[in-house]
Amino acid sequence: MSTLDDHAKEMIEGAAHETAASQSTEGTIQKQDKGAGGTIILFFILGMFASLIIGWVIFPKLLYSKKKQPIDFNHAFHVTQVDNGCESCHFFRADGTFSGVPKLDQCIECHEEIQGIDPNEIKFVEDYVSKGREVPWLIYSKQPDCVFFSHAAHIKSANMECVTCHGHIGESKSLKVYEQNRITGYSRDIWGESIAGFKKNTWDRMKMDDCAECHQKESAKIEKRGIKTPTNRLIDDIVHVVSPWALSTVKGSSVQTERDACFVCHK
Amino acid sequence: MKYNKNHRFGMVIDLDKCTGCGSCMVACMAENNVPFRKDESNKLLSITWMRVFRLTNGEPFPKTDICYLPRPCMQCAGQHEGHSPCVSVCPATATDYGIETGIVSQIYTRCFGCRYCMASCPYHSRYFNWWDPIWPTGMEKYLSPNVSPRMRGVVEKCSFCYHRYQLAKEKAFMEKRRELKESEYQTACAQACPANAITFGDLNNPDHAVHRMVNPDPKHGGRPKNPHAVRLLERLGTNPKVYYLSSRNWIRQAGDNHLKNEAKIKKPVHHG
Amino acid sequence: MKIGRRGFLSFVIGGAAGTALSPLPWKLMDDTSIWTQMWPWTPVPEDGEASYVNSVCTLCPGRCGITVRKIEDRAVKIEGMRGNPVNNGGICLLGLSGLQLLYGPTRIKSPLKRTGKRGQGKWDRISWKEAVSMVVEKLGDLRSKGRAHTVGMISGSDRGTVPHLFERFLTAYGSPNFFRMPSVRDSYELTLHIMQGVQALPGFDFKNADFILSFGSGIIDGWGSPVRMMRNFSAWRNTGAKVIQIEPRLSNTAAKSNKWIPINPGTEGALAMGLAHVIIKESLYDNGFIADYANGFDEWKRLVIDKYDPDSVAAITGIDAGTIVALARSFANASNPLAICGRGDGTTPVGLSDCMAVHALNALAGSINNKGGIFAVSDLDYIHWPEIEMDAKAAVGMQHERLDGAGSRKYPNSRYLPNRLPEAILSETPYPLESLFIAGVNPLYTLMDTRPIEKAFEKIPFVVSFSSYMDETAQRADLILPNHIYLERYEDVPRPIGMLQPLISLAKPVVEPQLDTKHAGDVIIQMAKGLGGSLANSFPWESYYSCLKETLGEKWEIMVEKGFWSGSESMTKNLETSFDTVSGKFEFINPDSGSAVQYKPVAVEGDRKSYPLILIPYDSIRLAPNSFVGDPPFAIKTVDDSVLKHNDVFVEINPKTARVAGLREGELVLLSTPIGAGKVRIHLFEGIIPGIVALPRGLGHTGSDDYLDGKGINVNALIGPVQDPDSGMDAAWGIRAKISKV
Amino acid sequence: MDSALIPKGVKRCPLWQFLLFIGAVGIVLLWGVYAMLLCWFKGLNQTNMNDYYGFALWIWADLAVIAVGGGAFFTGLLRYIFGKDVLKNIINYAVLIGFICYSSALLILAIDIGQPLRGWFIFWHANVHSMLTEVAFCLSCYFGVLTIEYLPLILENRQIEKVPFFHHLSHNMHEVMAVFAATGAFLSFFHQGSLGGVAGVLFGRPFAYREGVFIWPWTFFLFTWSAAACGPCFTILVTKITETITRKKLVKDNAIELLAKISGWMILTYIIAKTMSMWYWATVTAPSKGFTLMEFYSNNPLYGIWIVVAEILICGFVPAFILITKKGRKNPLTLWIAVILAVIGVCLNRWVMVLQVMAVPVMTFDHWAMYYPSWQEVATTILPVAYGVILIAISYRYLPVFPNEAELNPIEPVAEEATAVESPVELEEDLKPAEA
Amino acid sequence: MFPFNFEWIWDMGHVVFMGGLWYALTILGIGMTYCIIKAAIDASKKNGEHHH
Repeated sequence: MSTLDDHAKEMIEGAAHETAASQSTEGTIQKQDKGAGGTIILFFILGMFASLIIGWVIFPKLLYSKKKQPIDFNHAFHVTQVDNGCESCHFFRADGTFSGVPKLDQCIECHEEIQGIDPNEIKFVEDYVSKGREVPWLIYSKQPDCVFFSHAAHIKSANMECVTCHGHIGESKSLKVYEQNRITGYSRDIWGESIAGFKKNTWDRMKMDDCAECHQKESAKIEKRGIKTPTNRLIDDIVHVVSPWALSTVKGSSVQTERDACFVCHK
Repeated sequence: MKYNKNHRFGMVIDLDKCTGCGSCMVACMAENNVPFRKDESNKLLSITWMRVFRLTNGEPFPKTDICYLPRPCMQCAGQHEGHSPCVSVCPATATDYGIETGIVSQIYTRCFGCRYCMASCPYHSRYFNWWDPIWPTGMEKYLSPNVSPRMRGVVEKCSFCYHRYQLAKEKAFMEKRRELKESEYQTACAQACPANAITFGDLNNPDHAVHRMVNPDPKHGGRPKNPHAVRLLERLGTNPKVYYLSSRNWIRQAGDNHLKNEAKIKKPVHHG
Repeated sequence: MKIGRRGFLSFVIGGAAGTALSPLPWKLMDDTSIWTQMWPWTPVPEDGEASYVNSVCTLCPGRCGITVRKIEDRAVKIEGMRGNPVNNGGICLLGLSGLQLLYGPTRIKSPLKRTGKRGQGKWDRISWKEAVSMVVEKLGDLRSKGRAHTVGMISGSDRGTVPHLFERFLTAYGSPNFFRMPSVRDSYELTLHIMQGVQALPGFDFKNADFILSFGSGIIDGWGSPVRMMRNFSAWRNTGAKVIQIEPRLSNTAAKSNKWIPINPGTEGALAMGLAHVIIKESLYDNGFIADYANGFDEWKRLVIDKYDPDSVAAITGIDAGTIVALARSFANASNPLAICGRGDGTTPVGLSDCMAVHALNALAGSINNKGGIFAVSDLDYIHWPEIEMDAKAAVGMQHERLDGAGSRKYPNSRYLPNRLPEAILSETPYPLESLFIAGVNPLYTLMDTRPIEKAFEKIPFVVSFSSYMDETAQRADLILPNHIYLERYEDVPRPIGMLQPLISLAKPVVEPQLDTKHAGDVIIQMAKGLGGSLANSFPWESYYSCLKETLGEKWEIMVEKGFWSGSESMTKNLETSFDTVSGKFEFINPDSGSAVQYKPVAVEGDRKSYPLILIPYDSIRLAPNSFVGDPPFAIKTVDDSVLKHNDVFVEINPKTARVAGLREGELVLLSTPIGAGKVRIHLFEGIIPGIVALPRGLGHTGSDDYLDGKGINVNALIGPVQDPDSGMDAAWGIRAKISKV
Repeated sequence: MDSALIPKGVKRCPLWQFLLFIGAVGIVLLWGVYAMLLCWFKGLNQTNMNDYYGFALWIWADLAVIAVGGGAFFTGLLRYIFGKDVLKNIINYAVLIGFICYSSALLILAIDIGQPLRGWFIFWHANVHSMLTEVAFCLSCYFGVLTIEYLPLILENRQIEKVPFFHHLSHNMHEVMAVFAATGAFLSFFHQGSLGGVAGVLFGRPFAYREGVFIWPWTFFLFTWSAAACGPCFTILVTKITETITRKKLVKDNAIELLAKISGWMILTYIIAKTMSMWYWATVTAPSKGFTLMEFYSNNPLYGIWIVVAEILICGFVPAFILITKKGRKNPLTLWIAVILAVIGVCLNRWVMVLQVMAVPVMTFDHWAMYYPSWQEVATTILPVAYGVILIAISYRYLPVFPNEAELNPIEPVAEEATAVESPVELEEDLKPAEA
Repeated sequence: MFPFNFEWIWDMGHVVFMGGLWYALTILGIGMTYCIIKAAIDASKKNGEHHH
């Protein structure tokens, strides 16, 4: 690089030289340029369009593999049969841990032998109950191993509804197809149906940020000090910088994020 | 979430009682799915969240003396609560300080292995997974679901068995309680120690044994009022939550660096 | 042409722009990093319902109660059982590593029949049916030939139902050759038998002792019941009880005790006599006890006074006279003093005279059957089985004297002397051993000087091992009948040696048997039934389970639930101090030899000229030296890099000695003794007497796993047995050695 | 053959020779790439790093190349902000060198982290309190700036320039270059500093810890300063090397001398500041934590007090005094010595602030750990050098890196053959001494 | 990095640090966009201006 002035000089020289070299070529170049302009933009748009289609339509289809559940299950019906709602089957153990998907011995209570003529029922009793094999259910809301989630804390302590995170699966008549991310092995429900990550309902996604979203709201409600508004937070900070001793450093439960420290949700 | 009743979980290790048997190390490995390799004799590559150091007084025979010093993560609070040496340096916020418990936490899946935290820790309490964790066929059966096995390329450290705290809380929630009893949350090492040398509890809670044993001085970053108690590298200002008791002067001296002229007198901490 | 190129260029640029505006690159970036968090080759432990099972750990003689945490049907963690009289919540690193032995690769997966040469490692998997019938056939054959007495069995224990079944089987079969591996327990039993005329176990009232004089006993290095002893040790720290440790090397016990007194190895007995001298001279002894309960005191007193004055003792022990006098006084003046012996973790006996000398000290201090002292306790008598049906063959067989000479005229009071077996087997005197059964022990590793034992094994036509692991002994067996390991089987486990409170713990199946193994008790019963006749009749139970349940009777329920049954000390403690000796008193005179208690040095093998140094073994609990299994991966991981570096073990040597020999820290050298030699590294250690070198027990295993195999050398292979003339036991405490550069 | 690409009015060696040279260096490059792949696929167990040496050869190389790469931002600063016009003749090369240094630094970082695929977490989950975050952000941003500064040079290639769009692009970029340069200087100041901060904030490590102002320890400023001081020396050094290899004068002396002079005074002021900071640390900071100076430099086979002498006296004051004296910087030999010493000095400083920080035992019962790099570490560290040489060779051949070159080496028709036959031979000699 | 990141807090640290960062990025961004667009315009214009 060199300064503007002498560079301009170079350019003029260069240009002059070129024109001197050959008018004709100069002319052709211009024509081609003119013609080129249109095609170039066209090509640009073509490329852009193609890649957008790939990115938004084809890629999501390729990313997830579709898996059927070993047998179909009618939540809606079972809910009518039990008296304690979800917790009748998805219960809490005495030590506060959550049982999750029921094991065979729970089902056997009613399904010792075939009830009705539903092919799924028959399959269930013949292939699993009688053989004493657990059903290899595919769990839509399965979190990775690094996540610690306490159902007790949310249901027993904070009295939350199952629906808030799991949606209305309890009203479903049959199980939807299980979509598995080919790279991560995650259930699609974790990232959410929308590839762009948009969500309408609280249960549309189950990523860390979705937990955070709710926690932020709640803690703000419970504890005014919990999360500070940008402005008073800044004021505090300025005071803190001016006189570090003046302020108690009480933030959220975490120093770094003012949300919860890593171990609260990670193991 | 209320944080006004914050805990300060800490440990008091009685070096007069510690027999150097190594139970705490193994209890920790067994509890936290710590991997092992064919040759673990290079201690600079050996993952031991709890490591028992062997100290000698350097005297010749027969005046020589040995002392064993178990070293978990010190869960440093730093100068102002949470300014631990390692927490502030992690570029990806993979490690954090829980005000509620006073425990330095770590997300193994967030850590991308820059090892800056290891550089910052004077106790060498942080360990890097140089290898993929491999268990001989069948042995992965004993792995605990309460702690996620770490993958190659990340840093890990003692968590004061935080998962035990979580499980205890879940039980409490079922019983509509919020507070835990002292006995409900104990670390694996404290529980296993054959010599009862390790005591664990809430330093903020006057009813807890740890508080009674060392009597931490809140005005001086929890420095012990008990003259027989010391913290490792007190004067660096890391403000650790692990205290050591010893009746032997040379051991207490070995807890921190002293200039020749101050060999006998214990100087106040440099910071705060 | 030009347009084409530019067009293509802008197409690419457009594509790039579009891609950037699509989720593709960002989602891919996110997912790849999530992939690194879920690497398929990093295991993910399955979650499930947690449960706890109470049982007992039998990996060492400690017998700690354990509580095993389970997730569904997987055992995930072993913890010490709270409220257990032995360990009350504490647990050692070996016990904690138990699951690595349960799920580890070292186990034998099914019955094995040797195909190659002995120790070649060629095996055929066979069915249990085949295996048992093979044994039955062999034994039946021997018995019919009237050679029943040539069948022997080595067991890890002689207490509880399983060893009783073994012994019962041999008796009904017609062989007196039941052996148990010796330990300091035998020295104590013998001492109690001679000096108090009782057949009993030693019981120590550590709780109330306030001055513990330990003659080399590794109180926190695995002696007795390791965790229990550490619990005691920690209690002493609270009560202020004093611990004086007397041994040539600064062991952990020595370091942690109130005072470490270095002593020339093997001269502990002399010191005991020296202390007695001072106590008697200054008449600090318990007059009451001596007057009322002691016999032969005056004779002994004369001997002690003229032979063991502090100066001559100082000359022997290397401890200066002043220290001896001071020590004697503080010991005698303590309110509840207690002297104990048994070097290191106590897996090897000590010379009978040494043990008696130490016991005499306790007598002087009035610490016998007294608060904070030593008691003669008998085992709980809970095994009541129908009379053994003895047919003629059995009766004839039982007439033969034992192969190891125990109970013979030479060693009337000794019960088991397996250390004498190699010699007997090789010399075929009094008769050859034609078949040997081994259960819960690894003699080819643990007995001193392993080579003659290997030779002896070569001579035994039929060797059967019940081992669950391919240990050194199992490798040289003809048939392996793998037992369930302790986490898979029922078994009653009596209290550990040295404990006062009566206790029976119950090992129970924490998990289903993981492999095609069988309970040794069941195998014995099946063998008996297979042989039929009087043997079958002597084993009326259809399974070990029913046998055990029946034996324990009303205790069963509580044991299943709690994991143990415990009674009050008074049940087995001999409270009123009556002695069953001829004199009905405590004997300072050995009624057999007629000689008073005195110091008889146990010789050390090798000559000073060619072997200037003395090698002593030492016990570190991190190497599980007193277990029949090798150190599991977790435990070996904790071993210090000044003990083991890569595959080399370090020999401890005083810097002074090293300087003379020009040896540097970490240098690789050849350590040789009259028995053998091995490559080791030098570790300069101020905590050992100059001229002495020390090597840890528990290394140098073969056929274990990749985590232990080939690491270090087996010190037992360097030290030869030294037979104690009084007891016939192996009382070796070391051997002469030399170090040469390589 | 590729003459159409070669700038007008300058002479270059024949293509075959050029390719031969590239090939030779390429082999070294491939070796490095192989080692890099090993580290990526097998993990960092390929290195000799351990828990006591979490930072080792790589991080040192990283800090070193960034320090010597500092020539780019400082020269740019002088050139565009302080308007030192003379420097226009060396600025291109300074930028090129900077570009190479920073791209290398980023590559090394990508190999050094245990989970390269998660590397972006440092941006996404950034912890603003961490010096390393600051490094990562400013480093990558400044690398962007360097690319922007390097781009016009590429566009000035004879063929590319023919395309009007590119022609105008480079022209426009020249117009706003001052703004870019200013931004670059701003970013550099911070990441150079935060690299110093990386060690300085470790209050658990008495050897590294330094007091400072507000959140910045003294090392923060010392690092920026030393980079600004020694970076130009590296630029000069590389220029001189290039001139020797090509047997051509490429940059006018006035540019070199100005740069040398400024950097001389920078080094002098830096080394004085450094000495003062060290003095305070040795007499106040360290003792307050129970350490005496010598404890940091004894009981180990390598890290002796000689380091201090070498860094401050031999590689600090000596080059400083040479460069601030007219005689010193005019004399080619002393100039050579000075720049080499200065570069060694700054690299030594970075080594100490990375490796010794970890080696020094802090717990009284801990021990000095020693470390030597594995071949994989060495290879991956040499990789950037090879890459740099190749990039320089290509740029020099096809881009107008040195505005004065044509002027300084006029090609008369007669001389043409002469050089034509000569230059290859020279290249041979210089590049492949074996055959010479 | 962005206000919607989990780690983001509205405190001095973030405002100052990220502020500086985004400031720099904006300058670079605007600068380059300006150059490219202008270049495109200049190129599409008959690049014969500097004839006369």
